[in-house]
Amino acid sequence: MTEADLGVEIAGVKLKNPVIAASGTFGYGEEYAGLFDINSLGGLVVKGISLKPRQGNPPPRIVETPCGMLNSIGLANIGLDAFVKEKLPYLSGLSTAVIVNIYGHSIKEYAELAGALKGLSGISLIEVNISCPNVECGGMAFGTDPDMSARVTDAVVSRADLPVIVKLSPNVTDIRAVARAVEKAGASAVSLINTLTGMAVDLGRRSPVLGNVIGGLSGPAIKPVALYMVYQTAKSIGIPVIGMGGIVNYRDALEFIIAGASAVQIGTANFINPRAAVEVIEGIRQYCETNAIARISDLTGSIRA
Amino acid sequence: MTEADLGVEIAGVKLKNPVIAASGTFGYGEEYAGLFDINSLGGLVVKGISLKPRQGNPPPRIVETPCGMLNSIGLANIGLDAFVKEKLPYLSGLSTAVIVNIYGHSIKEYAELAGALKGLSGISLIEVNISCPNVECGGMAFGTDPDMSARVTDAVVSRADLPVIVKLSPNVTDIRAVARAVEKAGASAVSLINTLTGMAVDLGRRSPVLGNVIGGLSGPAIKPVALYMVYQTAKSIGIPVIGMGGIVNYRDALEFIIAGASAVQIGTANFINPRAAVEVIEGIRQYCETNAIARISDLTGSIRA
Amino acid sequence: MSKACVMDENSEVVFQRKMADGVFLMGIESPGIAATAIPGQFVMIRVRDGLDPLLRRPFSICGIREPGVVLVLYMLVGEGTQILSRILPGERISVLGPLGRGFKPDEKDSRALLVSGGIGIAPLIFLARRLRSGEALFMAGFRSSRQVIQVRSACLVCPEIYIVTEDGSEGERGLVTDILAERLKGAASERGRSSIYACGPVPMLKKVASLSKEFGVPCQVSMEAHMACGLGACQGCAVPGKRALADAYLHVCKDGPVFPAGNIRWESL
Amino acid sequence: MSKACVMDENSEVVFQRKMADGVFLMGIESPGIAATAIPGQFVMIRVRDGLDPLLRRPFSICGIREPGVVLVLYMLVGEGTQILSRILPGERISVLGPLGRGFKPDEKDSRALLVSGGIGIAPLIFLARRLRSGEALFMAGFRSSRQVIQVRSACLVCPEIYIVTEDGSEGERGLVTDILAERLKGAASERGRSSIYACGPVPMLKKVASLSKEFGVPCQVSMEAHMACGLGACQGCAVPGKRALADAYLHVCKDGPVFPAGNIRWESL
Ligand SMILES: Cc1cc2nc3c(=O)[nH]c(=O)nc-3n(C[C@H](O)[C@H](O)[C@H](O)COP(=O)(O)OP(=O)(O)OC[C@H]3O[C@@H](n4cnc5c(N)ncnc54)[C@H](O)[C@@H]3O)c2cc1C
Ligand SMILES: Cc1cc2nc3c(=O)[nH]c(=O)nc-3n(C[C@H](O)[C@H](O)[C@H](O)COP(=O)(O)OP(=O)(O)OC[C@H]3O[C@@H](n4cnc5c(N)ncnc54)[C@H](O)[C@@H]3O)c2cc1C
Ligand SMILES: Cc1cc2nc3c(=O)[nH]c(=O)nc-3n(C[C@H](O)[C@H](O)[C@H](O)COP(=O)(O)O)c2cc1C
Ligand SMILES: Cc1cc2nc3c(=O)[nH]c(=O)nc-3n(C[C@H](O)[C@H](O)[C@H](O)COP(=O)(O)O)c2cc1C
Ligand code: FES
Ligand code: FES
Repeated sequence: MTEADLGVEIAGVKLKNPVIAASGTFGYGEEYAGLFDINSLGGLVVKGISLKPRQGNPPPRIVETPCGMLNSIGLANIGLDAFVKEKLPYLSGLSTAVIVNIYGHSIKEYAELAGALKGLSGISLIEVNISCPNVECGGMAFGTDPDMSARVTDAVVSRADLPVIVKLSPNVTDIRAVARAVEKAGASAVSLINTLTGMAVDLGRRSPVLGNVIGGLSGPAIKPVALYMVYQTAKSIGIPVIGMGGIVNYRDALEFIIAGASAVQIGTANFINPRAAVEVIEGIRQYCETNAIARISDLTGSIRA
Repeated sequence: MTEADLGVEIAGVKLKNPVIAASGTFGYGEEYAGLFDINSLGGLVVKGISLKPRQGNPPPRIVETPCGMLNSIGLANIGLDAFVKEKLPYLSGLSTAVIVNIYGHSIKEYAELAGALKGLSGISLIEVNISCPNVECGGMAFGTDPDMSARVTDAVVSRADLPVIVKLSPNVTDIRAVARAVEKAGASAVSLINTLTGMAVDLGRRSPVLGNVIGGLSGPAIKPVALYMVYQTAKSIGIPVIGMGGIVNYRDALEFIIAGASAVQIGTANFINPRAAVEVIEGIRQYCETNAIARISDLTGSIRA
Repeated sequence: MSKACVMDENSEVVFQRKMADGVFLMGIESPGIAATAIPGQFVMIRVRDGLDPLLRRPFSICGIREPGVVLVLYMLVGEGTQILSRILPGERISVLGPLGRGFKPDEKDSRALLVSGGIGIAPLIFLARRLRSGEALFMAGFRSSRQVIQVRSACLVCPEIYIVTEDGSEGERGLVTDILAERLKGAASERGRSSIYACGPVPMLKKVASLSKEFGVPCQVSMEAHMACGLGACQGCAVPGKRALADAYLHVCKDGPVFPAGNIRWESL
Repeated sequence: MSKACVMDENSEVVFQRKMADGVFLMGIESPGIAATAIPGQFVMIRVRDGLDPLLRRPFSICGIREPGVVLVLYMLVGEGTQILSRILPGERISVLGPLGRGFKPDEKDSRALLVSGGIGIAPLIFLARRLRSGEALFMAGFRSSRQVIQVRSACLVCPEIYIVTEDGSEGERGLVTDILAERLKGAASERGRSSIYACGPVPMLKKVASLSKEFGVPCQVSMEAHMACGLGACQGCAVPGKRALADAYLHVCKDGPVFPAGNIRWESL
């Protein structure tokens, strides 16, 4: 029996398998380097990068919730220049697809970021975060409006020399409308879902737990919502969908693929089990072999509904 | 020390305490009668009633998810006539507030339901469900659009002889817009959140688990989202907010109250622990006494943020 | 409709015993439930405190051991039953019951035909012990010898017990429905005074129901469905049923779990 | 920046021992972590399989017992530590570590002043055992006698141990920072060659930091923050810090948990 082909192609970029570490949960890659062979991943998305360094929101920034967690990091990051100088050299030495997640306060900033990444080697794809609930302006404000989403996409696509993934917010009435808008504006793929907006209250102090009051909910708790949005979106657009939200094991990952995802991202699970992503890859490989699935891409959208 | 006053007033209706059993999780009340004294509740909301009996969606209708569950009951109910004949006699004998949850396929049906409840004794409030994700037309289609929500509210309010609570959907970009619209249209209170739309995939059969493909997510998993929406909504409108979503114990309930809820509903928790609601009441009473809170209503919206 | 009293008992697990591959018998001290339960009724067990797994698990009552111990025979399926199997005697779990409508054995039966597939044997063991009159014939099907649950000691009232395995590794080889069919064909004289009581996987129950129709033998089946409340409040446990009302679904927890086979729309399952 | 190797070990719990009211000492067989851990470093423990509670819990390493056993001294706080306390010897848990930057004892210290509040004693016990040179003075504060963790046997290297309780029910009465202040005031001669190593609640650390400034004694503090990754990847564990960079937050898991007291913006805490 021949080995299953786990390779997938997203926007012309070949990934050795459909499992990608999600932005904000995998640092700049090197944090996990000691724990497993990062090159075994299909890809990794770095923490969202902005033009200038950002210190992020006041602590506390993390609170556990039932089967999930809220974060209000606020896109703390080292900024574009430091990223290129300090992190990219390590990343460009990897043999896995490096995806740079970008975040701007304005359409202009998004475009500038895309422009600044031009010509740099070691980057495979750009992921545009228009869906972060943790920042005042920009972020989710763009992602909840199809028109604005399209304008951001257009600005990035026209400046970038790499294919562009747009990362969608689940905090909308109809995610398909946003997905269609960014597809039309030139996105090569969409990724979803970013976190659901949520909050925790400290009963003792009668105040919000998070320094920023609100935060983004991630982890297994949101999996049913994420699966539904992936399913719905995949049926509505022609570009690939990268699915995420609460994936902790290979079974979860396969559910997203069957529902319509071409690839998946692993976020919060990295915190619980730093080897989550490699175990997902191994599990998918075994599933394909047991079930005589020649190519993982054959499973994408194979749901009978 | 005097006992804390747990009484709250919603739209002129006095509840002996702020804890209400949520629609669809408490049948028509009598199902739980053997397990505790239902009259100790602040109120109970009956399963959503439609003009005609509804058989509901094909099974399976229930699937467990991490810290939550999906249901696709599809508003199965005995219909208005049978409700009035078979269930209301029992309900009108109770000394707790009975809230009738109604659901229509059209604005006309909503209005008719409100009209049909006119003059019946034993009902304290009407709760209008414009947010069920489990029915084809109507339901959530109304609840995700502020205009439509306002029109349904207006139609019900003008026919009803009882104060009207409108139950809001969380599956929207901005729940405040819907809340404001229904307030303006005459709602006396809003209740939130109904379930989040979600889905589960059966990996073995590569098909949706639920007969109806999609379902509504409830239980502790959604608590952070619900708390946030209650917090946000309470700050935006002048009418009372009834909070729910994942409450399992008195601490959860108090978090909602502190975030802005005047009362709370207990849904999924009834399944895990049929005495959940009474335990919440007892816990609130003790908390108030320990913390020298004279009236529970003083806690509503007391969050420092 | 008199309402039997349902109790939520915080019950001590008094023993756990392995009965077959991945099958355990658990004794739970629930005197309130033990006092009124009848065969075919079930309990909803909260396998642990905490929020995950969230829902209670339904299990048929497999018997009552005096004084006040409810027996549950369960098979490892997923996380809930795994957790259950790791509970040590002395620990407590929350048990809600007795729930649903049980078997209604016909007092006039000369012969009760008890037909089970796999873990479906659980409620029939209880039924076998409670049968008052007539004789019982117990046909229990399993995949293979390692799954066989020994019922001889449990079923003193059954003079005849057939163990059937699909691979023939113990008892007769084949499907339990084959044995039932043979029996019904062979003993035409008995038919009029027999009833079938069955529990097992849906394909098996379908076959049993069609045999009962073919031979005109009354049949009661115990059904399963995913449940949230177990109390008739959530409408989650629907199965396609026949009813005078517009409602084309029956609810396993309230209308069942035991139904006359003729009340189920088998073609929709 | 050489990167020490972090390991995720599926480790056997070898013992659990009650040390005070609601405080337990747990021994975990984690040879990889034991081999390289230094005082002040911590581990992230997954208290059970399953999805709830979801996140790992951070605990300071309280010591190493040869061969290969990591000691964790923990206090019952919420669900996670409750679950931890019910783990029986022989069971396994996942332990990630050693993490973070530990204490950097100054080789030239003539005297190390170890100051702890409550469960903050954990990393200082490890430090006390590993101090190479000079003398150590251990000041451990607790609320009341029932919380006192006996360190005498653990800290052979400390000729002087002060137990301080807020209600005076054991040792001296008062706050541990009062004793530290007295000490610093009294022994002016020592100051130049002493360092403070502190761990405990924020108000205590604030006071310690201000005393260290007042008396010009170098001070290292071990801080806490809610954590998700423990690896520097999520940026969740921010504390207000002083830095050359625009980033005005330090991260406890990567930049700490041990910081020079002067690097923390105490006024923002
Ligand atoms: C009336 C009734 C009586 C039953 N009696 C027995 C019995 O005596 N012995 C026994 O071993 N099993 C019995 N079952 C099946 C038993 O409820 C399931 O095997 C059990 O819930 C599986 O839980 P899990 O967490 O191990 O599996 P998982 O598959 O992880 O459970 C996930 C969810 O699906 C539900 N579920 C899974 N399988 C079933 C099923 N077959 N029926 C209903 N819900 C299911 C669970 O309750 C849970 O909500 C009965 C079911 C019903 C409805
Ligand atoms: C670097 C470091 C070292 C620590 N060393 C020790 C130690 O040696 N002994 C000890 O008893 N405790 C120590 N703690 C505190 C310990 O992590 C918490 O008491 C524990 O996480 C509480 O978990 P819980 O589930 O019982 O409580 P819950 O309050 O139910 O936990 C809810 C969430 O809050 C987090 N949390 C709660 N309290 C704290 C806290 N004080 N610090 C960080 N996160 C918290 C939990 O990790 C969890 O994510 C340390 C914390 C840090 C950051
Ligand atoms: C701590 C944390 C930080 C995150 N930071 C980012 C970010 O910088 N950019 C981004 O697009 N998404 C970010 N996300 C969202 C995740 O990439 C992912 O979309 C989300 O967590 C859902 O997946 P999960 O449930 O597997 O975690 C972050 C999530 C977490 C938990
Ligand atoms: C099985 C089930 C059936 C429900 N049916 C209704 C309904 O008929 N009408 C309605 O307004 N809400 C219905 N709901 C929503 C609940 O009333 C509640 O809004 C939701 O479950 C969130 O609260 P919870 O997390 O406490 O369950 C139903 C929920 C469940 C779980
Ligand atoms: S399980 Fe709720 S109605 Fe049957
Ligand atoms: S806990 Fe993730 S960066 Fe510190």
